[in-house]
Amino acid sequence: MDRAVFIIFIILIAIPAISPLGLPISISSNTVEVYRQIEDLKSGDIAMWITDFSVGTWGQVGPAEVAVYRHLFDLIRRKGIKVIIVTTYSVDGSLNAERILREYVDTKGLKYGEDYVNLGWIPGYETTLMGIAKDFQSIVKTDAYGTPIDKLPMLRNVRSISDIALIGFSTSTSPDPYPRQLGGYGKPLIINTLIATVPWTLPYYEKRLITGYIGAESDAAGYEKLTGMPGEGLRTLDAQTLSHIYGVGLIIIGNIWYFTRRRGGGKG
Amino acid sequence: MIDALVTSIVILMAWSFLYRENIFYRIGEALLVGLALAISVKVGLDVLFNRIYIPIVVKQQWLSPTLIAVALGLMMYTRFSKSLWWVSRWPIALLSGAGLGVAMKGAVMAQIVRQLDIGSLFTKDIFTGINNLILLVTAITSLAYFLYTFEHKGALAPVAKLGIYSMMICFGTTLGLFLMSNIGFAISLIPNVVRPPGLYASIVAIILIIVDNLIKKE
Amino acid sequence: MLMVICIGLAYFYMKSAERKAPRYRIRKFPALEAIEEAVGRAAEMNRPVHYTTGIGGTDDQYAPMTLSGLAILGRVAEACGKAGVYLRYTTPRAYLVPVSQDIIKAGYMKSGNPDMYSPDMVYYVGEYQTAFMTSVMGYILRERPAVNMIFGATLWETINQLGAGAIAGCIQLGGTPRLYYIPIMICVCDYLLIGEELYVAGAALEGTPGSIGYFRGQDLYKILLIILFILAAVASTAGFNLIGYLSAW
Amino acid sequence: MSFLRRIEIPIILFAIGSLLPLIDYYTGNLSVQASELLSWVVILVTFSYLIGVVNLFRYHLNNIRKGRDVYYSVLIIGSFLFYLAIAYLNKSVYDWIFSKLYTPLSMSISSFVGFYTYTVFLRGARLKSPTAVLLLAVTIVILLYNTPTIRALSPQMITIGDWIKNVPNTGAYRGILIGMGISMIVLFMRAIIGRERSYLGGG
Repeated sequence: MDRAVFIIFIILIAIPAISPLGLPISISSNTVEVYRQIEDLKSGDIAMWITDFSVGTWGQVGPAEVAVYRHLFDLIRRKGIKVIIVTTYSVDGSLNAERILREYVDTKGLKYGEDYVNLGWIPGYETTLMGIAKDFQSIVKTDAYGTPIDKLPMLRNVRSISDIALIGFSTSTSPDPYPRQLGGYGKPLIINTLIATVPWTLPYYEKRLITGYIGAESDAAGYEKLTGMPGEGLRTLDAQTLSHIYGVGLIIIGNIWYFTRRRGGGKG
Repeated sequence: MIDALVTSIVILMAWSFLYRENIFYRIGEALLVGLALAISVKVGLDVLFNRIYIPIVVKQQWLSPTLIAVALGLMMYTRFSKSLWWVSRWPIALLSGAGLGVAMKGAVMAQIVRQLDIGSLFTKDIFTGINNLILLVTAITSLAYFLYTFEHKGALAPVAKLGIYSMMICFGTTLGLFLMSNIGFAISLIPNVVRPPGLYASIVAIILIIVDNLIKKE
Repeated sequence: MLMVICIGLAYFYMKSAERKAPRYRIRKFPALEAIEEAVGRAAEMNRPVHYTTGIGGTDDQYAPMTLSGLAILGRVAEACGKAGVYLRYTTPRAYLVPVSQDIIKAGYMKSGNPDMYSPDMVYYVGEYQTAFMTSVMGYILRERPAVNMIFGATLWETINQLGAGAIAGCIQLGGTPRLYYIPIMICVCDYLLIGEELYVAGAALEGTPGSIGYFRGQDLYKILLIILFILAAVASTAGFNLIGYLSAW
Repeated sequence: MSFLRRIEIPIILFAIGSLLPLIDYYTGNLSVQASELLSWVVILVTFSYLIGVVNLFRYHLNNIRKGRDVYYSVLIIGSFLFYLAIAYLNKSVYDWIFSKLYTPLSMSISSFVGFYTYTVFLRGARLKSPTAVLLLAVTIVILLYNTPTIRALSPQMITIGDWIKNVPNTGAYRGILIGMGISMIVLFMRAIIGRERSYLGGG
């Protein structure tokens, strides 16, 4: 019984991977909101992105993260913003960040240290977040490659959260520490997370401690459409559609199965 | 080429568990446990190196409070002694206490006070008011469901019942949202096994499953 | 500040409630009562019981959930000792190894069956979630335990472990305050503790007048908050932000 | 000596550990001590790894001695020792194993959540009672709401889904959250006065 369920599922998601179906999609309002906030950055603004999701959740958080990175790096070229990348939760996050920088983002022609900087993993999680908000220079000593930060021109004037124009973070665990430490400063605070974590962030979102959220591939695909840079998100959406309808079907089939078995005198 | 093949074989080894518990899955399981443990030990050694060895030995800060942490850490190993095992409880008690303290820190403000805040019930836009009312009712009833020392009868019975219904809406929503996040992994892995060279590995896997089925029938 | 006062008041109330505790009766928790029954089934089938507290440890914000999970583990070990059933506890947290070994040992001792206990009942799988998932899944389908229990701070490993349990046909008991995993438990568990019920499980298992006092105090606290909730709504209808005022105070 | 053995000492340590972060959070005093404590916790957790490793080794060496699942046990211990050695000897092999072996393995194990969610839908979804009907009805609506193509074709679905998500769902969620907050406070009080001491091994 379960095997059949699994096999049909594998076939369903394999079809779009072999040849895309091109089913229509829509862009959610929260994705547009996040896009606007990032797009509204002005020349010279510093955006900080905290990549904290674990390697195992790449499938869900990764596509949107790639889309946002691409957008940020595009803005460096178009508007001359500056980008700080950092990890606070576990070493996984910095591995993800390096992977995106290496494989997905076009950094050609950009100056490391002036246009963008990767600080790597600064252990400490919530303590680090608090340090970033209050005393940036004392918590950050070197970047990911061991260069002291006074050698990185763009970080020289970053003292606290007031010198940063926008903060975003991605997490696959609890979103609580981020609004706790970084919220309430009147800066945009954007979260990219698992879809299951989105309801958790909604109370913060209502209070505007978090100003925008994106989660999972549908938002990633919408984001890719907005930035005009197609990627993993759009590709997976067909598979999403098929598997959701399959889920609805299974609930119905499961119930029919259950009731016929019960009528037939089987155990409930 | 080799890399992609290795990746797809590894994926198929793990997914073979969907068919049944088998030797390939077992190998994958053992590898994963071994590798993950090695990674955590390496990360742990790095932490000890950065936080203890460098400040104390390299920078010569002999009187750093970190030494107390080291002492507490070493106390954990009294676990292996027959007469002093009880000392190992101390560091664990301190550690659990700190964890509970951290959890409590978030509990009161974020989980209680902030959640009490609610919008106006009568607004110009009538729907917002109604929505706020529904919000209030669902919140109160689901909280009332968790009253332990009052029996669910009399006036409380319908309230608790309504509480269950509102919680079911909450859980249904979560369950519905769940699928999207959960199938993501499988979807992101599937290209590895349906495109060459992974495709060849999948064909081998399918043949193995068919053979296994035939053997079992005989 | 306000909350500190409230906590203080609640504490004194609980102390006084302890004295008149026998008057109150606590609602029953089917999941806790089902433990003995499930372990009994395991004894009939001559199969082990699998228990886990999930990925959470006691050093982070999941501490309260894990503590409650460990409290239930004590009861489960006792029941297993009584029925002569092998208990296996899997944990991804190293410092929980000695703790859980002590708990299980104490449980088997209490039920008069200390010879059954072995340190191997606790299995550590490294700190990573996937390693934890895979070894529990493998264990469930290999050894086919009769009962699978998850009480504690669980992340997605819950789905995998309960899913494997459902396929293996285990009796499943679960409980977590982690909301995202409660629906899954509703669907595949035979008995469960919803949300905060896990936190109070320790007190419920104790069952002394003192612990009943805690329940009473907790309930009155809740009623107070319900009233505050309604007041806040009324106040905000009248254009006054009561909660903002209180939390600034 | 017997004085040191008393159960009160760990309980006091526990209480100090739990009160420090709280005092820091509410009053702003002792923040240096509190953050020092949290960095100790990291060190303590790291020290504890060895206990876990010893446990794992003893378990598998026992297995090997008894001849039970020998290959499996050898593989776990072997891959652990090999990879730990590689971590310090050859960085590029370490990285290769991490990205080509460990990551896909760990992702495919994680992908079981998708497969098992379907198992849950098939096995668990039973219209046994009115509550179950409501649960499943909401589940189906939200599933359709989340289907990319349906979102694009029918905007009404988005309105309904958003309403459920933002109004009754948030309400019930808040109720549960508040209840959990209260229970946590109660658990906290039980713990610092030493009634709840499962962390001591049930002592």
